[in-house]
Amino acid sequence: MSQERRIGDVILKVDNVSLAFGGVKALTNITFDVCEGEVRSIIGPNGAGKSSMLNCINGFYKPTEGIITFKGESHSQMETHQAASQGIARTFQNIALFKGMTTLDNVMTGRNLKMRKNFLWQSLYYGPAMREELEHREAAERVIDFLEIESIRKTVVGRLPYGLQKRVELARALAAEPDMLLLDEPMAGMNYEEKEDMCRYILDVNDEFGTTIVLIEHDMSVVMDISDRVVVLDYGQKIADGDPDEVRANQRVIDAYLGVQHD
Amino acid sequence: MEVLNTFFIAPVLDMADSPIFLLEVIIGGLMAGVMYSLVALGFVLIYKASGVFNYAQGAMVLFAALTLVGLLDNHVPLILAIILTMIVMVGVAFLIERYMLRHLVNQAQIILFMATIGLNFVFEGAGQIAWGSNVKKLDVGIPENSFEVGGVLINSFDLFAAVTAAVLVGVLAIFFQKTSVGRALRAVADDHQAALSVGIPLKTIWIIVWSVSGFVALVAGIMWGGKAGVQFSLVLIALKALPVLILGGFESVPGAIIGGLLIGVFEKVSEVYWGPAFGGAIEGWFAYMAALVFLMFRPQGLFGEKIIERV
Amino acid sequence: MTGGIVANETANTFPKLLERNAHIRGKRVAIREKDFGIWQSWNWSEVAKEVRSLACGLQVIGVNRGDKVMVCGDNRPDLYWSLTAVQALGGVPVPVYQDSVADEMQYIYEHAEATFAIVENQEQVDKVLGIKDKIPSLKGIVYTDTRGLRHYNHPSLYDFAVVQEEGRKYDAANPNFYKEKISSGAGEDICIMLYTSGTTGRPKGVMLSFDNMIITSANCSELEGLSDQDDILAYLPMAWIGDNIFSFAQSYVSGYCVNCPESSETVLEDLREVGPSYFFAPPRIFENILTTAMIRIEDSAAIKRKMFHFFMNVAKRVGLDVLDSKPVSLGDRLLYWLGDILVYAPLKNVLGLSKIQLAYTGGVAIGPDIFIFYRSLGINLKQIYASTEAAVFITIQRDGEVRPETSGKPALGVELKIAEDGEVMFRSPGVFQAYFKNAEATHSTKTDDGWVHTGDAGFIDGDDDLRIIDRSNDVGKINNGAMFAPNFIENKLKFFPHIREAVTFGDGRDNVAAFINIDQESVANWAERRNLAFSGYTDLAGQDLVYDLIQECVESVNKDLAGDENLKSSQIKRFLILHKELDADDGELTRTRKVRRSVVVERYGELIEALYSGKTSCEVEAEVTFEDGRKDNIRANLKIREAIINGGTQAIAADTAYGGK
Amino acid sequence: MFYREAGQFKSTYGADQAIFPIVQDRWFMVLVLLVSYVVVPMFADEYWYQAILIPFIILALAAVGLNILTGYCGQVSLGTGAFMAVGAYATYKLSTGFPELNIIIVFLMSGAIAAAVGIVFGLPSLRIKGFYLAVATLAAQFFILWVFNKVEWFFNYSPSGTITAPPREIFSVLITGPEASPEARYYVVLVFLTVFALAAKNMARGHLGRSWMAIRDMDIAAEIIGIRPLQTKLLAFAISSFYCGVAGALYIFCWLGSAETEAFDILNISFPVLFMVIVGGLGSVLGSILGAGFITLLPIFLTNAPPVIGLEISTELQKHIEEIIFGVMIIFFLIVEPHGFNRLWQIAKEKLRMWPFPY
Repeated sequence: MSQERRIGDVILKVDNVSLAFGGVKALTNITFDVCEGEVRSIIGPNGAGKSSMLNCINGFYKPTEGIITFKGESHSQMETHQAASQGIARTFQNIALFKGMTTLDNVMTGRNLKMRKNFLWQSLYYGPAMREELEHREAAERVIDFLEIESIRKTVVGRLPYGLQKRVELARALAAEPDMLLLDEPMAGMNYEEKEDMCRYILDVNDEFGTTIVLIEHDMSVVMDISDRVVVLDYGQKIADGDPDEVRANQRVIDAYLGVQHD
Repeated sequence: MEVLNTFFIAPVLDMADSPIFLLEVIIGGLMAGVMYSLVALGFVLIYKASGVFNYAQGAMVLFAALTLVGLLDNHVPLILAIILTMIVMVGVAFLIERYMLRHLVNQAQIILFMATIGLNFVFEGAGQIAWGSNVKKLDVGIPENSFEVGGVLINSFDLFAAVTAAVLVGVLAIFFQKTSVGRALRAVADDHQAALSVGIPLKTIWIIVWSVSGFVALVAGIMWGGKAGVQFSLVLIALKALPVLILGGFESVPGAIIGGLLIGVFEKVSEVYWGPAFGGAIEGWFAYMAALVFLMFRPQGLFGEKIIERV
Repeated sequence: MTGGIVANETANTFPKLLERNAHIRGKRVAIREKDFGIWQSWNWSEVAKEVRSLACGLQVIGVNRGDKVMVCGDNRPDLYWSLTAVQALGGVPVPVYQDSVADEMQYIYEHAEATFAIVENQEQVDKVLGIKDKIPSLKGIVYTDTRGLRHYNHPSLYDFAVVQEEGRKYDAANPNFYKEKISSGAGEDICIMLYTSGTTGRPKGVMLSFDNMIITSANCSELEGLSDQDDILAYLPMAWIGDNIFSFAQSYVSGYCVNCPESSETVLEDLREVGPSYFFAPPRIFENILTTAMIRIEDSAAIKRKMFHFFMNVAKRVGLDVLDSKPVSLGDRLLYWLGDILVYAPLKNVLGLSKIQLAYTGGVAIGPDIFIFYRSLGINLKQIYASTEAAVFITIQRDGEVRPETSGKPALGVELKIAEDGEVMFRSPGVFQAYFKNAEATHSTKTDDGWVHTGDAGFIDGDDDLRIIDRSNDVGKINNGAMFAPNFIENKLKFFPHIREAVTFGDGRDNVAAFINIDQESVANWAERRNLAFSGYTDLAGQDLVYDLIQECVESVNKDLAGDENLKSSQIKRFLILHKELDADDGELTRTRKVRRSVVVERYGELIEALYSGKTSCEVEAEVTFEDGRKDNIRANLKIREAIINGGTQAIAADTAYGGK
Repeated sequence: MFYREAGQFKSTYGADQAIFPIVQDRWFMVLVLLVSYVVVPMFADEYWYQAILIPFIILALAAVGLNILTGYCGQVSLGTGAFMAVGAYATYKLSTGFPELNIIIVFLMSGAIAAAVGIVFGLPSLRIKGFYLAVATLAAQFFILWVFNKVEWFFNYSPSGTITAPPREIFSVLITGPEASPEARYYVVLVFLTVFALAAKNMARGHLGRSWMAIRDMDIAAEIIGIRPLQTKLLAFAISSFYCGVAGALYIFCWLGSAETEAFDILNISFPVLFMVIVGGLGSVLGSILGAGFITLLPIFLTNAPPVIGLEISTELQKHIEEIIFGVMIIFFLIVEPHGFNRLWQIAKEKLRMWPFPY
């Protein structure tokens, strides 16, 4: 019944990227690409360098070597905040919400990049600043509606349970209307039902907005069902890349995962 | 051109002109630096163990010195007076734990900081009510004469102070490294939960650490008070110690010591050689500026490690 | 007939009423929905435009006169518009319970010969697609929320917005179409079909005409003085006749505003935001609000709690008289005034009831304490006696004549009589046309001269007010010959906040026994206050202390029953607390939460026998359905308790054989 | 209890985002404004203006400014006194240098100069955080005051080293200097506080405020979603210093009349204003004002209390007792409500809204 999703050209290319922290190699010569509109997973046991990879993509870490090309623009070094303005949004493994702010404010913060009125207009509030604010409120409300977090709209996020905080974080990332969404273990610490919900949201986001999704998980089983292609990292090196079935059958992947505890 | 001359050439020429004098200035700076280290040490101890930026450290110095002077004025023998003062400081530590710290567990650091400013007022008020607010002379029998070593003039009081401070630092280092209480203190600094789980009562730790820093304050009080008289302005030496702290790091004992010495020397040298160029009275801010500039290039401080931020 | 209104030609259907409202009060807000964080609103002219384009669009996709169009989803403006749009085309909308399981739904779709379905979201679309192959008549499904449906490319699926867009084009090309269509509608046309779940047998499709709905609505509005200044919250299932009258028909007739909550979780919050002036809730909801309120009060500071109870006592003493404008002493008046400032007004405000001019409850009996509680706060809560077959109103309590135990006087235009066997019968402009495809049932319910059998036993008291005793089918006899009215006793039990549901047995038995369902929220809270540990519903229900608690309730009902000569044999001798909640998903309750006795008797026969056997416990295994449709078995060993029975009658003397007291 | 919220629903985002979305709050605010603009001037005398109202309002303005930096943006500053001094000395230089310039414009220009200085001293905030930054701001405090003390140009070479507010008028009413009537000065400072507090609230509830709070709550995450840390922090420094600068100008021109740098000392200004912010509540404009009220009134209350209850003590002793009580009160308050008056206010409001329920 489902229509074929449209998967476009390469949107992100990671070329020979290495990352080292004072002699410790976190990533070694990683190369892979992500196509527009696909759900791409990076998996691997704990400590395989998945988060480091994500941190390189969005400019939080500067790769020691290699080039990352996003939407045709190559850069080996970039400021952290630039990634956001180029259309990359992300969530974090250990929720990085602004705990003192409400759900709505957190989601609105995701749209900050798009808000341009300077502080003088803002200090007046009425007029252009208000118009801008209300426009973006509307957009934020659409995201809130999409992720079904209406009932916690005005709750301070610090008081929310874990699962909901994860959802708010996704909402904040989504509010930026990114071209590419990086999800760092979106299902970590969730029970089965919450994981199912999260999967549905991820697929819905991909469907509804055509957002390219790159996600990290160490639990293989969850991602296999929702990913188009999977990269497998182990000890900072790429050991496999391909569609879920190929990856599942790959001997190196099986070895890497053997003895690794799943939760 | 003239600016270049006043700020960069003339001072250097002055130094080269009289290396002995320069040495004297440096030694004087080291002496003063030891005192800064002493006060900074008080800060560091408390910060390490309880995460409190204790602004009242200066007031504790004043309070300890006032108490000592008050006892001496009432003809209590010196040794006994010191012991009694120490008992008072332990009592104070006990009260602080009981009525303040205990209720502020898990609060933001700025709240704790503000609370110690409140404490500062209490110390100031209480000390002066108890012992009056006139400038008092504190004479604990340290000779004040100067002597010469290889052409360098050294004040024996300063030397005594420096030696005392050095001894104190040594004792504290041993206390921290070798005794079980010391190890417990370090455990608390690293991780409150872990410390609790090995069965060390946090309260006790806090009382001990505040007592120790009360003791440090007493020593600092004797030294500063003996030199300049016991008066309200002793409170302000806390402000002297702050640049030391940002230079050396809030949590580093060696940082406090080396930082104190550095600041002391730097301050003296700059005052002597650059002071006139600025029109004098630069000691109020020069150390701050120096520490600030240093931090701009090395945000982790003297002994800190480069932080890798993770998300 | 006593008074009443007859609809005139220009306003005898809802599409015509909509045109009228758009004309005379076009700028007034007709409907609001909390969506995207604020109350989005549509005035009557906007609603008229929406409905018009939708009707034209439905015409385009092939909705014809007489077609049954299923409508399914939460209370949403676009679904209410769908009703009118379908009616405009001469079709018959059939609202369906949105939580129906596939079986129920399939039956209704088949029986109604559904041609189209207008549903809210992916969940409902999936359900309909799941049964589509078995419903040959079904031509198309329209969905209002596109989320998740982007990649469904089923040929018979239509996006609501697209349908409206097509409609606008069609309308532009055929400007007279809509006007002509709606002017061809007549008052006697069937305007809606509602399936009543019924406590026995398969659901029946009740067909109501425009005249039924409009005249009944108008009569009520006239009696109560409703106007377009009023506001109501639409939160009860659309498939229930009440919602259709309160949130649709009466709104069209009187022009008042209907407010749709954001989601089912936020109803209470939305109630507070809207502050409706007109409100209907079944007793269950009033009870829940009260229970929660009491639990919250118990958590407040002692002084506040004392103050609250003090003033609630004042209210209990004089509140009703104040509300009914009866003489009250100056001191009491002053106390009540003070209480209003300190307690009543803020309480009503927090509950969202402070603007209420008129509130109804009905469906089942409401506990007198609960009823009095609300009235004494100054809320004009009244009971109605209602039925789908009457387009809701049969009797309404009149202002100033409200007594908790009655159901009030006949509504305007309603005639009432008590049949010889004690059954209540009525005749009114609201009497339904027929059951769809069920002439037999129509005949047995409606006499040729238009009188309807309600199936309830009752009588008219000295003040001309109707009093309902019980479902007449359920009324039976205890072996000593005394009347046994199970609902009556069960209601008495259910008036206790700790008891959520009760089923009593006694017909053809020597004495009365009962199943009890505890109220989880209330009992759990009670248990927490006593530091009673429990792991879940089943565990809680089995605790001895909980049994003690329920026993008190049962014995207090017994004391009450003992006071009535006719009922003292109905005192409950033995009871047990069920290990699971009776549930509509398990078929034990109807969707309107009425007990399906036959199902219960069949499923728990073993337990009933144990109640009458003298055993002190009984092993049981039962199947429960979880929310996601999975099923599981629960095992439990249920205790059976004996309750003290008051007064020595023959019946009681007789059962000393069982070792009773 | 006084709230009747049922039925106050919002049908536009504008209404939903209003500063006071609840009708009763709006009325309360109107009442407060009415009291401060109409009722107070009817009853206040010279002492009230000079000892209580005017300093309270000026310090409240400074506290609002500091709260922008410390409360909203999370950057602790101990340099408030210095930024106020910049405002004061700038006003002095501008108003004596250009006597024809409208004094209000001079105030605003001085604020802008303070903002520029604030930006310079905010630069370290990119690399230094927390207490390290707080101590670093002390560098600004000591350095700036030293400059004003040393460089005679700043006080027009007056032999006493003080700056004195020249008399200036607006709408032909004298508002600065010793000759100005207390009412006029009261109205000037009150208008400044009203307008600036509103502006602060407006900034705080817009995307600017959210950027600040994001930096405060989690700077890394903020940066990753595209907030530029340096710009955001510097803007907070600038705006905060602007507020402090204007407050500093008013401090001399509408209150003290003349002063030396000592008036802006760390103990006279920086700590007390920080107290106001903490006691009032971090991240709250209203809290800043309440905190300012508490910190200004407490010493006055402590000074006046003993004679009222008939206690005769020496001024010396009384001063120290005041110190102790002040310190104890601060500690007590921090223990009881570390989130300040604002939180107390919120709790009280919530209680009233939920009355008679506890939650």
